[in-house]
Amino acid sequence: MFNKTLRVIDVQRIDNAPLAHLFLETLSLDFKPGQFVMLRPCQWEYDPFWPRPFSICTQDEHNMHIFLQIVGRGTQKLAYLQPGDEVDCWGPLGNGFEFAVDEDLLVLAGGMGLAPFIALSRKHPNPQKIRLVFGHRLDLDCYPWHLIPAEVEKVALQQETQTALKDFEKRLQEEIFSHSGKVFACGPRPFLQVVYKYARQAKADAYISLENKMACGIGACLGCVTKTKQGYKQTCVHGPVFSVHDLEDF
Amino acid sequence: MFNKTLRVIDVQRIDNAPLAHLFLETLSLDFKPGQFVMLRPCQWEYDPFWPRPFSICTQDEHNMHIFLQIVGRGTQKLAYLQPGDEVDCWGPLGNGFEFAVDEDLLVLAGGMGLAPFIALSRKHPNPQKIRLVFGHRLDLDCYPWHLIPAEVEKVALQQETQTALKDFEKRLQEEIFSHSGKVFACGPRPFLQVVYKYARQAKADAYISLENKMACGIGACLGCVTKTKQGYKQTCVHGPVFSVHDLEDF
Amino acid sequence: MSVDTRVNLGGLQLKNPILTASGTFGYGLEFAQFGHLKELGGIVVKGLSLKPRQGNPCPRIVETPCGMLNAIGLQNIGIENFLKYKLPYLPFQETAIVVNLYAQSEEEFAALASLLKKEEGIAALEVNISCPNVKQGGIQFGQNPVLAAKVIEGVKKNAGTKPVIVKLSPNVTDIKEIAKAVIDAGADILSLINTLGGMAVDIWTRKPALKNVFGGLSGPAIKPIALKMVYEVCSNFNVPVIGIGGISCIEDVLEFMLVGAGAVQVGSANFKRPSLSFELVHQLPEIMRKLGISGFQEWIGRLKT
Amino acid sequence: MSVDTRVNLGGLQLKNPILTASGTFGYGLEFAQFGHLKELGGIVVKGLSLKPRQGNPCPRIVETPCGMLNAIGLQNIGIENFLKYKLPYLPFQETAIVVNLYAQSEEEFAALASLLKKEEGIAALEVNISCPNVKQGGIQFGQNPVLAAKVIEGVKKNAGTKPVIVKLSPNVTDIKEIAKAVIDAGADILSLINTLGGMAVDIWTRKPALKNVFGGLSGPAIKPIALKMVYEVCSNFNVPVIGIGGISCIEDVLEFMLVGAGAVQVGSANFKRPSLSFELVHQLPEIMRKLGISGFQEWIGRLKT
Ligand SMILES: Cc1cc2nc3c(=O)[nH]c(=O)nc-3n(C[C@H](O)[C@H](O)[C@H](O)COP(=O)(O)OP(=O)(O)OC[C@H]3O[C@@H](n4cnc5c(N)ncnc54)[C@H](O)[C@@H]3O)c2cc1C
Ligand SMILES: Cc1cc2nc3c(=O)[nH]c(=O)nc-3n(C[C@H](O)[C@H](O)[C@H](O)COP(=O)(O)OP(=O)(O)OC[C@H]3O[C@@H](n4cnc5c(N)ncnc54)[C@H](O)[C@@H]3O)c2cc1C
Ligand SMILES: Cc1cc2nc3c(=O)[nH]c(=O)nc-3n(C[C@H](O)[C@H](O)[C@H](O)COP(=O)(O)O)c2cc1C
Ligand SMILES: Cc1cc2nc3c(=O)[nH]c(=O)nc-3n(C[C@H](O)[C@H](O)[C@H](O)COP(=O)(O)O)c2cc1C
Ligand code: FES
Ligand code: FES
Repeated sequence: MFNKTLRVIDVQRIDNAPLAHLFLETLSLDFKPGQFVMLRPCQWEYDPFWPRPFSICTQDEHNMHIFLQIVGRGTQKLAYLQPGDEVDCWGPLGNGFEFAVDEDLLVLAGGMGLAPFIALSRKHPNPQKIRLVFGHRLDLDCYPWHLIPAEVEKVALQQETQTALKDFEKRLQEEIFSHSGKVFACGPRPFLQVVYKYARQAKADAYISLENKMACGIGACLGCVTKTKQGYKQTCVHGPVFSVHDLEDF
Repeated sequence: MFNKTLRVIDVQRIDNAPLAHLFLETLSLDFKPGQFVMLRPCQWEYDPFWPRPFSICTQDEHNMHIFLQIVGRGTQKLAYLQPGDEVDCWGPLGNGFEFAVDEDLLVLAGGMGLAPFIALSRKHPNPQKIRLVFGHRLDLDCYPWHLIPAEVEKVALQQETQTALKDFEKRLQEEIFSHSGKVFACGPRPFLQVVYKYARQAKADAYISLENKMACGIGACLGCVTKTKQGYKQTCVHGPVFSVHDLEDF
Repeated sequence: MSVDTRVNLGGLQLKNPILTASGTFGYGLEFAQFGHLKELGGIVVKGLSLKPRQGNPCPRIVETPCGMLNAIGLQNIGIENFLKYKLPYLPFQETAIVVNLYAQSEEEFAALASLLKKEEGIAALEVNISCPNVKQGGIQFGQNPVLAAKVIEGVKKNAGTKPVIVKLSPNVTDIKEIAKAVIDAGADILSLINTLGGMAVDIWTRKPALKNVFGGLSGPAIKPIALKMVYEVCSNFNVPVIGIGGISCIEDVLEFMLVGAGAVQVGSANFKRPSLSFELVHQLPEIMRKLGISGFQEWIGRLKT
Repeated sequence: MSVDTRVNLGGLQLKNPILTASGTFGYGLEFAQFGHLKELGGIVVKGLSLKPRQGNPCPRIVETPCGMLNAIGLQNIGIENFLKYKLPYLPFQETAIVVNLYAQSEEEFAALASLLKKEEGIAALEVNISCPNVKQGGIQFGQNPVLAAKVIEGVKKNAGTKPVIVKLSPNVTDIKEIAKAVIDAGADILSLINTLGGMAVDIWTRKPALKNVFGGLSGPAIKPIALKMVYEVCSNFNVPVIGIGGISCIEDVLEFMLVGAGAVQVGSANFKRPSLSFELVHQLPEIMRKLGISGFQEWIGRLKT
């Protein structure tokens, strides 16, 4: 766990898509895929008030790479940082995805939910154990798809229409029901709700990563809780990854 | 009077001095020396809340030049704008300095108070009519002294110590008492208070430019008022330039 | 989709729900250089008293996080000067000119009302019983249901057919109590909120930032407080409400209306950007289309709880 | 110049005036990774009740201009779990651990106090009669001088020698009234302010941003309101006060003390930057030197008006 002010090394915005790659000074920290950091540019002063949580997409000796989607004020501002700007950063936070190197993984990613799985597939010693199904709205080349090792068995499916979405939902159902090992999922809430439904029906050993609003990221504010069998639990410390069987009322 | 969103063309910060030159897209507007504009970078959103008033230092077909001193949050942020950033701007505002081209002017500037006199001396058709006495704390080459036409009779006096300040105060007294035409002054409050005192004693035809806090710049909020013989008057529309004989309680 | 931006607040017809708040838009004319005044839903002018007032000593304003404090103290040119030198130049036939009234006693309030009841150029009276920056009048009325009711009864008796708007203070334990009192006293419309009591100090000079020590807090900082109070009043009483407090963008306008306001006033945000209120008017049709509404009857108070 | 950062609030000795506010610093341990807990002036832990509580449904928090709303609803592990699983790991011998108490009745408050009176690890009790986010208890006590006094009398009777801090709500017409009531009832120290009632809505979903509809506003946005209330209490009563509300930098700490607070609590700003409270402690000596003071007796309440 560290808490540092990092410099922005580079920001690459994707043309015609609300997406950006943010490269910060590296920390050479050890992290588990699915863990995240809280980021808050120093120039924000009092407004926006909160830091924002982001999965660590990749990290090497040069930089920490965050893949972000512009959805509101904060991500907009993050995507327009300049090299040299300073960002307060603390992490790695949360539990991350737990797996054994030799188990078969079905990884379901929706849009921006790809981010933690880039780390997962790159850090995995046996990437051929991973089957990745990626649903996306924008063109595939908007996403850092190429960062995923070739050994990963990967399928990308674009949904531009309501029909495509229905088809994708069916596909998710099939994938979940036909897989015997662990299932990991990350993506927008409606996507996770589909995974949640089928994974519970299939009694699959499935884990989903939640993107609740967070103020502190360290379990202190009790703002990010989700309803589990054991009551309300902070997503930032008991998650963001939860077994679908532990989650209630999702 | 215009109201526009202007792009930053360039920002030049002065090494080791809290000073910067801000160059904005030009407006080719007609303005009187001593008039000012309200500036508010779009990226400020809600915080800082108010725009900030600045004298127009110079303007040509390429850009509008603001000379600014970093004294607080707002000026700090302004001095670190990037080329291309957008700034809301309205003006020219206020009355400015009134003079006839053939009268002898004694111009007293303290520090940043030089800004409006750069416009004055450059726009004046007979700059040899101007005698400029400039008191400054930082080295002279931190200030845009070279922008003042050679014809101006100019004296720069540095004050680094309390004694130098006392001497400067005496010098101001002498200048005011020995001058027979109009006197113009702009600078920090303590400086203006000295000018005010002697100018009233000398019954000089003297005008000082006030730097009251302003929220709107257009006479609406009544926040920037100063006490005149006719009661509280908005500095932004009835000033910023006031005759010392009109001002009460300064 | 064609949209209708008109709203009707208990008889007060407005071409759109965007008014400018008292004290933040001068006498209106100051902003004529930034847009067409007649396009606004209405203009509430600076608080006016029977006689001109000088207001409080300086400094009177200070910036705070996402907002500001003011202690102007109701400096104004007096009602007669307003009627003579300002009103004739305002587009009162095309937009609602609302006069904000300040007085130190019931009698003075009543006198102001009877002075204005015949003024054709005035669409409504807004009774300011909530100014925190004056020694007498202002907030004492607004914090006391009995006094507030008396003031409003007096104004109603003398205002003829002019709609009487009562402007409430947020500096109370229960906004519903005072709302009820003034509704029972005859208020046609409520407007809220006025500023919240606040203070700022300078540690380097060890002095209050305002000469008056206390001032009123306004701006985006107070929006959540305002929204709650507007919602509480709207969901408990059947009275038209004008929402005020921190409104700075078009979404804010829609938020206040969603919780029940029939119109809004834009205040401190006019300083941030003097063309803002005009721009908000222009942005209305587009956001209505995006929200899929053709008129505000489909929106006002339609919060899903 | 050597400086002394200690302060004394009516018997409660603190090594420095910087405490962390209840609900914004967990049970303290969450922040151990960001600094040395023992360096803080004190830690006020999350509001505790007799039995564990689940709190309100989600969403519970929303960001607002320069601040936030929360409607946590006092989720907590219960007093016994705290004493068993948290307190032993806190550096209670080196810094003041203050327990923030929440209950739904006078009796429950009294029971909490008697449970804690013998706990050596506890430096003081903070009685929360100001939470706006719970159906029972909380703010009803804090908005009613009679009820508030009763609660505090009960707590005082049962708290033994532990100093009793009473945490006041800003959602009142006159903070002095409730302050007087609890001082007369025996409060040793007052802390203020708790959050201001507020609300946020989403125009796209037409729903309140908080499931609870209402929440409490905190952060820099409310600092001017807090500062005024602290000043009003300090300049009217002879009671030690802990200032709370929007404190986010070292200047803010000094501001609250200048208007009369003997200490402060840092709240929402801990989210903004989890190392902040520790950093403020480290910044104290330097700013004291800059201000030319060697101890806080030379500063507290020395506002020049
Ligand atoms: C553990 C964790 C890991 C995360 N990892 C990543 C990551 O790797 N990359 C990433 O991009 N994000 C990630 N997120 C999400 C990210 O934190 C949020 O998107 C971000 O905080 C939003 O901040 P904002 O200020 O832009 O949006 P805000 O303005 O705070 O809120 C906007 C919210 O409202 C919704 N919203 C607002 N505007 C729109 C709109 N126009 N259309 C649709 N919805 C809208 C969105 O749900 C959004 O979250 C993660 C979140 C968590 C909890
Ligand atoms: C008509 C007019 C024309 C002006 N023209 C110019 C101009 O051409 N160039 C220019 O630079 N300024 C000019 N000013 C002043 C300028 O507007 C202010 O300096 C600016 O608004 C301050 O904004 P801020 O946010 O930086 O300071 P704030 O944080 O808003 O307030 C800081 C104020 O407190 C004081 N202050 C704060 N920190 C310090 C410190 N460390 N030391 C000393 N004092 C401090 C200063 O008086 C300053 O005004 C003009 C003002 C007016 C009214
Ligand atoms: C500088 C200033 C002057 C004000 N003067 C008045 C006034 O004369 N009468 C009045 O009823 N309200 C007055 N107000 C209050 C505003 O009309 C409005 O109620 C308040 O500022 C909250 O709205 P806002 O947050 O949008 O500014 C004034 C506010 C400001 C900032
Ligand atoms: C998420 C959150 C939880 C809080 N929980 C409590 C609580 O349990 N008990 C309490 O007395 N105050 C609670 N408060 C109020 C704070 O202690 C503090 O009084 C308030 O936030 C104002 O200070 P600030 O502006 O520095 O945050 C909470 C505040 C927040 C933001
Ligand atoms: S974000 Fe604060 S508890 Fe999780
Ligand atoms: S700045 Fe608003 S009246 Fe002058």
